[in-house]
Amino acid sequence: MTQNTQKNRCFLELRNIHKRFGGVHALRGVDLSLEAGEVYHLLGENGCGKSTVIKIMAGAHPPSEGQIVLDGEVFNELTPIQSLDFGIETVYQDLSLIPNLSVMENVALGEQLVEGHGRLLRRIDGARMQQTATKALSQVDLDVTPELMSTIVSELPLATRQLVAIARAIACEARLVIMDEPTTSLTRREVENLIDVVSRLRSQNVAVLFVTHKLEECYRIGGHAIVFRDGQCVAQGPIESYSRADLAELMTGRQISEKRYREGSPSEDTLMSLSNFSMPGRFNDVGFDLRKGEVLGITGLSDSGRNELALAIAGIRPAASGTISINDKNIRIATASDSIDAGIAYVPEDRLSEGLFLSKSIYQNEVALILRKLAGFMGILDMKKGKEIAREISADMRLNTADIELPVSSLSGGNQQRVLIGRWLSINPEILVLHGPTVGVDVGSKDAIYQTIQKMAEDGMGLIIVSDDLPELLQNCDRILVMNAGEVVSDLNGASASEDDIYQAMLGSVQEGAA
Amino acid sequence: MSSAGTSNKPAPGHVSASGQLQQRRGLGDLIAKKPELVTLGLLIAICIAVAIANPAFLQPSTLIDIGRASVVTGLFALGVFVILAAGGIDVSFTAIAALTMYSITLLAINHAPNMPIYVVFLIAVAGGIALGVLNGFLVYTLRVPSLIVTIGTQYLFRGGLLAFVGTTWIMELPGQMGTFGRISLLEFETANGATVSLPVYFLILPAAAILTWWIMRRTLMGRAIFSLGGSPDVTARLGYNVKIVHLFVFGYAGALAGLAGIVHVTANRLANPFDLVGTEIAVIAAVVLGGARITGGTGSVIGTMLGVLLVVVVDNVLVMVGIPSTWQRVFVGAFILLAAAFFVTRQRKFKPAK
Amino acid sequence: MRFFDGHLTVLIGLIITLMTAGAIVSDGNYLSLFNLQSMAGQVPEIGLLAIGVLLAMCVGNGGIELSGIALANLSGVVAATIAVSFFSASQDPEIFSLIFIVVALATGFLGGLLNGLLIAYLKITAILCTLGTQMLFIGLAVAISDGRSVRVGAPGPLYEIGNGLLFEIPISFLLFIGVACIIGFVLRYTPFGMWLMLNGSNPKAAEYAGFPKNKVIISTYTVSGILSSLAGIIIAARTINVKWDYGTSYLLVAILIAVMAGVKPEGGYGRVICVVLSAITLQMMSSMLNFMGLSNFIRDFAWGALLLGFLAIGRFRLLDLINLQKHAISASVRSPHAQK
Amino acid sequence: QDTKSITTVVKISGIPWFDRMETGVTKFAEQNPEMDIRQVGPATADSAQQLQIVNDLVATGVDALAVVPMDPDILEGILGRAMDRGTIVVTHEADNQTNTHADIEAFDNSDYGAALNERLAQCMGEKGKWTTFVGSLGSRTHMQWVGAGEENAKKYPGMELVDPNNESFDDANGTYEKAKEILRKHPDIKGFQTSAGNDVLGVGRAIEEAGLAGKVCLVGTGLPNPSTAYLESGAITAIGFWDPQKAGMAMNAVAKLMLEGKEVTDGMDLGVEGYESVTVTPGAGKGLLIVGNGMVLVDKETYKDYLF
Ligand SMILES: Nc1ncnc2c1ncn2[C@@H]1O[C@H](COP(=O)(O)OP(=O)(O)OP(=O)(O)O)[C@@H](O)[C@H]1O
Ligand SMILES: Nc1ncnc2c1ncn2[C@@H]1O[C@H](COP(=O)(O)OP(=O)(O)OP(=O)(O)O)[C@@H](O)[C@H]1O
Ligand SMILES: [Mg+2]
Ligand SMILES: [Mg+2]
Repeated sequence: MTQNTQKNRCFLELRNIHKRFGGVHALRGVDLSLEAGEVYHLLGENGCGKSTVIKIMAGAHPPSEGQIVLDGEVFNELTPIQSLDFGIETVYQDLSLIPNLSVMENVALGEQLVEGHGRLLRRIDGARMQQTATKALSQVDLDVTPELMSTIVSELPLATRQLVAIARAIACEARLVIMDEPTTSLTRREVENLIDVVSRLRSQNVAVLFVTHKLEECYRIGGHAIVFRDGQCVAQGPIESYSRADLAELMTGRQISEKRYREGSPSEDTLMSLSNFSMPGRFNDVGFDLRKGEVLGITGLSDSGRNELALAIAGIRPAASGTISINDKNIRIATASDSIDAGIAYVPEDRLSEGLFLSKSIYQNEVALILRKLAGFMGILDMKKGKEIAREISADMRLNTADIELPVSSLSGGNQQRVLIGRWLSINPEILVLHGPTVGVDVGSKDAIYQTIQKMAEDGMGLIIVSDDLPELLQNCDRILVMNAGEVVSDLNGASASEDDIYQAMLGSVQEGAA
Repeated sequence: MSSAGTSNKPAPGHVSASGQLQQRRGLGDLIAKKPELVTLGLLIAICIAVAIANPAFLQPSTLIDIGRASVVTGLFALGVFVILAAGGIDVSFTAIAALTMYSITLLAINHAPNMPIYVVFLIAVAGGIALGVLNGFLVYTLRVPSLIVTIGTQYLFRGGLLAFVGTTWIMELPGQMGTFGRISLLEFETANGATVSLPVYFLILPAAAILTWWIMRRTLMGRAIFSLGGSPDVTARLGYNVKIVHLFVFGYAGALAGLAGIVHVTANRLANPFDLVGTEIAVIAAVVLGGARITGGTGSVIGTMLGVLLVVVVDNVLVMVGIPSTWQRVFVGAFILLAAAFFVTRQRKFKPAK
Repeated sequence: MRFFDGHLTVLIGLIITLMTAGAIVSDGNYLSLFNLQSMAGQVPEIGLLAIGVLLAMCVGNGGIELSGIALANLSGVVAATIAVSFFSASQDPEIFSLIFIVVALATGFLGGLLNGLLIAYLKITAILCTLGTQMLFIGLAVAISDGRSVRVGAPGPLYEIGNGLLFEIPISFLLFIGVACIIGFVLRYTPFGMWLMLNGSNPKAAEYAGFPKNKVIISTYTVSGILSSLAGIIIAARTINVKWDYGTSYLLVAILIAVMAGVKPEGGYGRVICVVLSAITLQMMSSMLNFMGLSNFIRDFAWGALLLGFLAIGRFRLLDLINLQKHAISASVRSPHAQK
Repeated sequence: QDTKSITTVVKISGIPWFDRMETGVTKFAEQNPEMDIRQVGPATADSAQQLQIVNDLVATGVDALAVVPMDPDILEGILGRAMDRGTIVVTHEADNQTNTHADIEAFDNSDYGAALNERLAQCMGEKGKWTTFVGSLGSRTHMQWVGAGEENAKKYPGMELVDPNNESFDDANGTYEKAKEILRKHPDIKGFQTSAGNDVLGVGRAIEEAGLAGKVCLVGTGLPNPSTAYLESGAITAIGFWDPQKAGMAMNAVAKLMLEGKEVTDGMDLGVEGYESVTVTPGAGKGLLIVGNGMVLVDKETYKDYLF
């Protein structure tokens, strides 16, 4: 068992894996083999089974059929501890951090757990935990302070949490690190760093399985592409051998072109006007106008205050001071319903926890905002009308099911996002604020969502897209506001700006400060 | 190795993580992190108020009486705390205590009147573990909230006890069980000639508290329990054996309940199968007043003990303060609400936004 | 939401089984009109409290209602004290009954409102809050009545509510069914009901969707309080007296009924019809055991076993044998473009 | 349908008091093999549970009910309906019950309360602080007893009642805590008069542990068997009670008489010890109030005659 004979030999193999969830056949005979020191990109649209296959390798789900081969040993299913013992470390799509434990415990407890083969009645070695955590956290470029180590994970911003999740995966001596969409809420800087981490892992002969919807990241990292469609593996090969269009076609089975979606132009009429908007410590003296039919992008680093600004407009965490007027009428936004009454719709970033009523039907999710309007005689809901509206929305949003009585939890990510956007369209808003509208959404669904955005703009709606997906902003916006340290530092033209321009603006003051 | 390449580059990640941390230090942060401070504050405030209302409160025997009265509730509360930390809730522990204490007393009377006291305790703990593990097993395999399962088992255990084991009181405790309750740790005489004694069984509470603290803070099991309370799915995914954690948590609470049952019997000098059941909600309230959230994943042993003290003290000063019987319940109810409100508002003010 | 879901089917099955078994063990006496009436007369008070528990659980936020029976008794005590001191039950039965009912409902309203305000605005955990108000309500009832029972007497209309029959059915039972229908209807067909359930299923999303969250929580507990006072009225009417410690065992029984009816304690789901049936099931079971002359401890044991049995049925999908359609989720939902 | 049935419904089943009553019911059943005689009771001390049982029994068509109401008032409705149905209703410990054919009391409640207090006063040397315990404030008989006790104590100007009417909920442990607190608050307290069956056990334990046995007096309702240890140590001065066995038999005897259509008259002998010559007066309602002569007051010297 020398290093040499191990190297470049396949050490993990999936054979004819099937997975069914009730009636859903999520994986339909997947065969895969992974080699040490390679980087794999698992590509595919929402709901094609990427996360599922990962969970099977990690032992989080048993396969319904098929085998898993680890170093020649055949298993019908794995337990998480077997998988970890073998050296498979996973950054799950939902991060899978324990919200109420400290950063240090999250990062470094796994090591001691695996070492005892899952035995729980063991004393914790505190010093060792500290050491492991320090090493792993500094590898993902986090500033390791005692405060950070003892902070409870749920108190961290999403981006830091994501880094902590990555740190956990590399804390142990892993043989395979799986990352399921690890970059969704990372800024470009952090993504760069992650790419460093990946190449370092590769150089240590660790295999990396990378899932993302951001194709440019895949090309930057290089390696093998594995394309899934509909629970099956449809293509494999060096990623360089596929063009973007090839990949998109393989994933969706259709042709999708990369283009600028924004064609129309906004009208002259000011729809909403914001001035002196402030929340101490978060954002400061923000002001801008939004015109009818305009698509306005807002971006910035994770701590730039863009999120708070969006939440303030939506009335969820209202601003401390400042005025907002719509159609030249001053309005007061203290709660979410104030904002809804004023015609502002806000599609939140985290659709699972902030947006959807997962266990409830599509119908109930779609009409959640218009219940008052649906109430007729004696406050009784007009169910027939409600269902009609829900059906209309589903059709408009091109939901791929006709049965609006199904629970939203049975839909895949992209479809869930459409349900959510559809809900907000039900109030015919004048202004639609989309926060990360395509986070974790695949190419196919993205296309549909962008087309909807443009159509709404043409209908005279004012749209604000808060996002750090720069291509998304460039493809869709008339103007892009860049925030930094709580202030709007730049107002760029969407048609003429480049990613680099935006990036410069985002980093602007930080670089000055560092220089 | 990594730091050489990255440390001199500007890293926004640093700024956001540590900058945020600095903002929230100070008193508020302390209270958010250590909610038991609120409990302590309340406890002190009450003691001061009572002492002003009736200086007779300030005598050593008060302390001893309160210590003694805390033992059974305290043992229960430790079990509840562990279960709450794991994200569950238990209302069957009083029934477990009643079932084990009564069956064992019966067993001892009928078959082994001279059973040494430590064997009695061992059997009680074993019985408690068995019933608790049954709870844990049901909660795990049925995958329903433990509140529901334990409502069911409470009826099952208590109904079983009274229907099949017996209902008659046992007044004459067998051998050592009878004497154990009277052994005192320290004893002194007050001015009017009354003896005040702290019984030996009091020691069981601090011992159990320290053991619980050690398990929760120093072992992987403790971390697994908190993880389970924070996020059960993730805990399973990270390789913790969730089934074992369930069995452990409920088994441990069962063990403490068994222990509490025997203490109750020996202290009371009679085994009454009707006792204990009905006090469970008050115990849960004590734990919650000690800073554990009912939704799981939080809490501390010290907080739990303070919560128990708070409840016991309030219960033991009503006559002292001179509140007439008719108004005592109004007073306790209002106190629970005020304490809870105070607690929540203090906590909420400093809760992080995310 | 399909009408015949698992819980409903099992409950109906159980009721039929109990009727058959009861008829067998009692030579048909169990199905005599008198006994059916007697059982029907016993269901409403606990049934109303269980619906209160359902509402509190469904609205989420860790909702639970422990103060129900205490509030029921307080309503009765307050109403009786006030009514008795101004009117005579035998001389002005109508006005006496009216005053009694109005005061009781008002007390229930205020008590529920207090719960709602404390939970919505002070954000006190429901279990702590209702435990505190439970003590408070009991305490007030004791203080008002000096711990004694307060005699209501048998003023015509009120007595009828507790003991009268309409078409051979106890009026209290009809009242209970009527109220259950209204609550069921409101939950299903009004914005309030939808808000309540959606809020229970994801409170954060409800906040983002701008639901009048606090109003919903407050209304929920207020309605629950009113249901408690209705139970209090029925108790007073049935027993001609009110006392602060009536029904102390109802606390857990009401939760038991709700849970057996499939109400999700974490919020967002529960059906009133199932609660009604579940209350009836428990009543029939305990009456049957009384008919057989079995000890009441066996009844507790049987309730526990029944609840756990229910959970096992739900867990292991034993119902799929009866109810196949439920899991037939079409495979087409999988991926947006799967078919193209 | 010749076998007539009498069912005795007690407050709670399983506790010593009503277990003792059950021995009486069983004895009566043995003496009357032609009748169907049983005793039942709820699992928890809750009047609602008892109400349910009575409801179901009435529905089964039982011929006579002998009820010891948890709360007489709560049962008024159903007992009234039972009587309308032709069921014979006999009660015990409920001299204010209106809907009953006959209520049977072992003794006059005021006499009993006064007797307990008199014994206490004797022990206390007719002076000093004393307090009272009741099962709950709503318990009518308990309140009557302590009321009569208070009245009696007025004879002795040296006796000072402090913090009266503590609720024990018949829970020995809770009573113990309360008694401790009272001993702390009033170090010079001299006497306790208690009402519920377990109160003497809780207070007795508190007195004994404080080493005050013999120095502080305790007189209350209790059963001899459970109280043995405390009577011996002197922590309990004296206990008063009536024999539930006899009360159970008396209730059933009256029920039987009424089922047979016979009348119960003043001075009649029910054939049960302590009820050899009962006083019969009109009760609170249309029924009779039958009072026996069953009071027992025992102390260290005499309790052995009544071991149960
Ligand atoms: N626990 C589950 N229960 C039922 N269905 C599930 C479950 N998990 C996944 N599915 C279904 O299995 C299919 C594959 O899901 P999976 O999460 O693997 O997709 P994915 O490729 O990771 O999509 P995304 O890009 O949105 O993350 C989807 O149709 C999904 O709805
Ligand atoms: N009310 C608050 N109290 C304390 N800290 C807060 C509060 N609101 C925000 N923060 C912290 O301020 C920092 C900036 O928050 P912000 O939400 O702008 O980051 P973000 O852009 O959302 O990050 P991500 O992209 O990960 O979501 C974060 O560290 C956040 O946790
Ligand atoms: Mg996925
Ligand atoms: Mg963000």
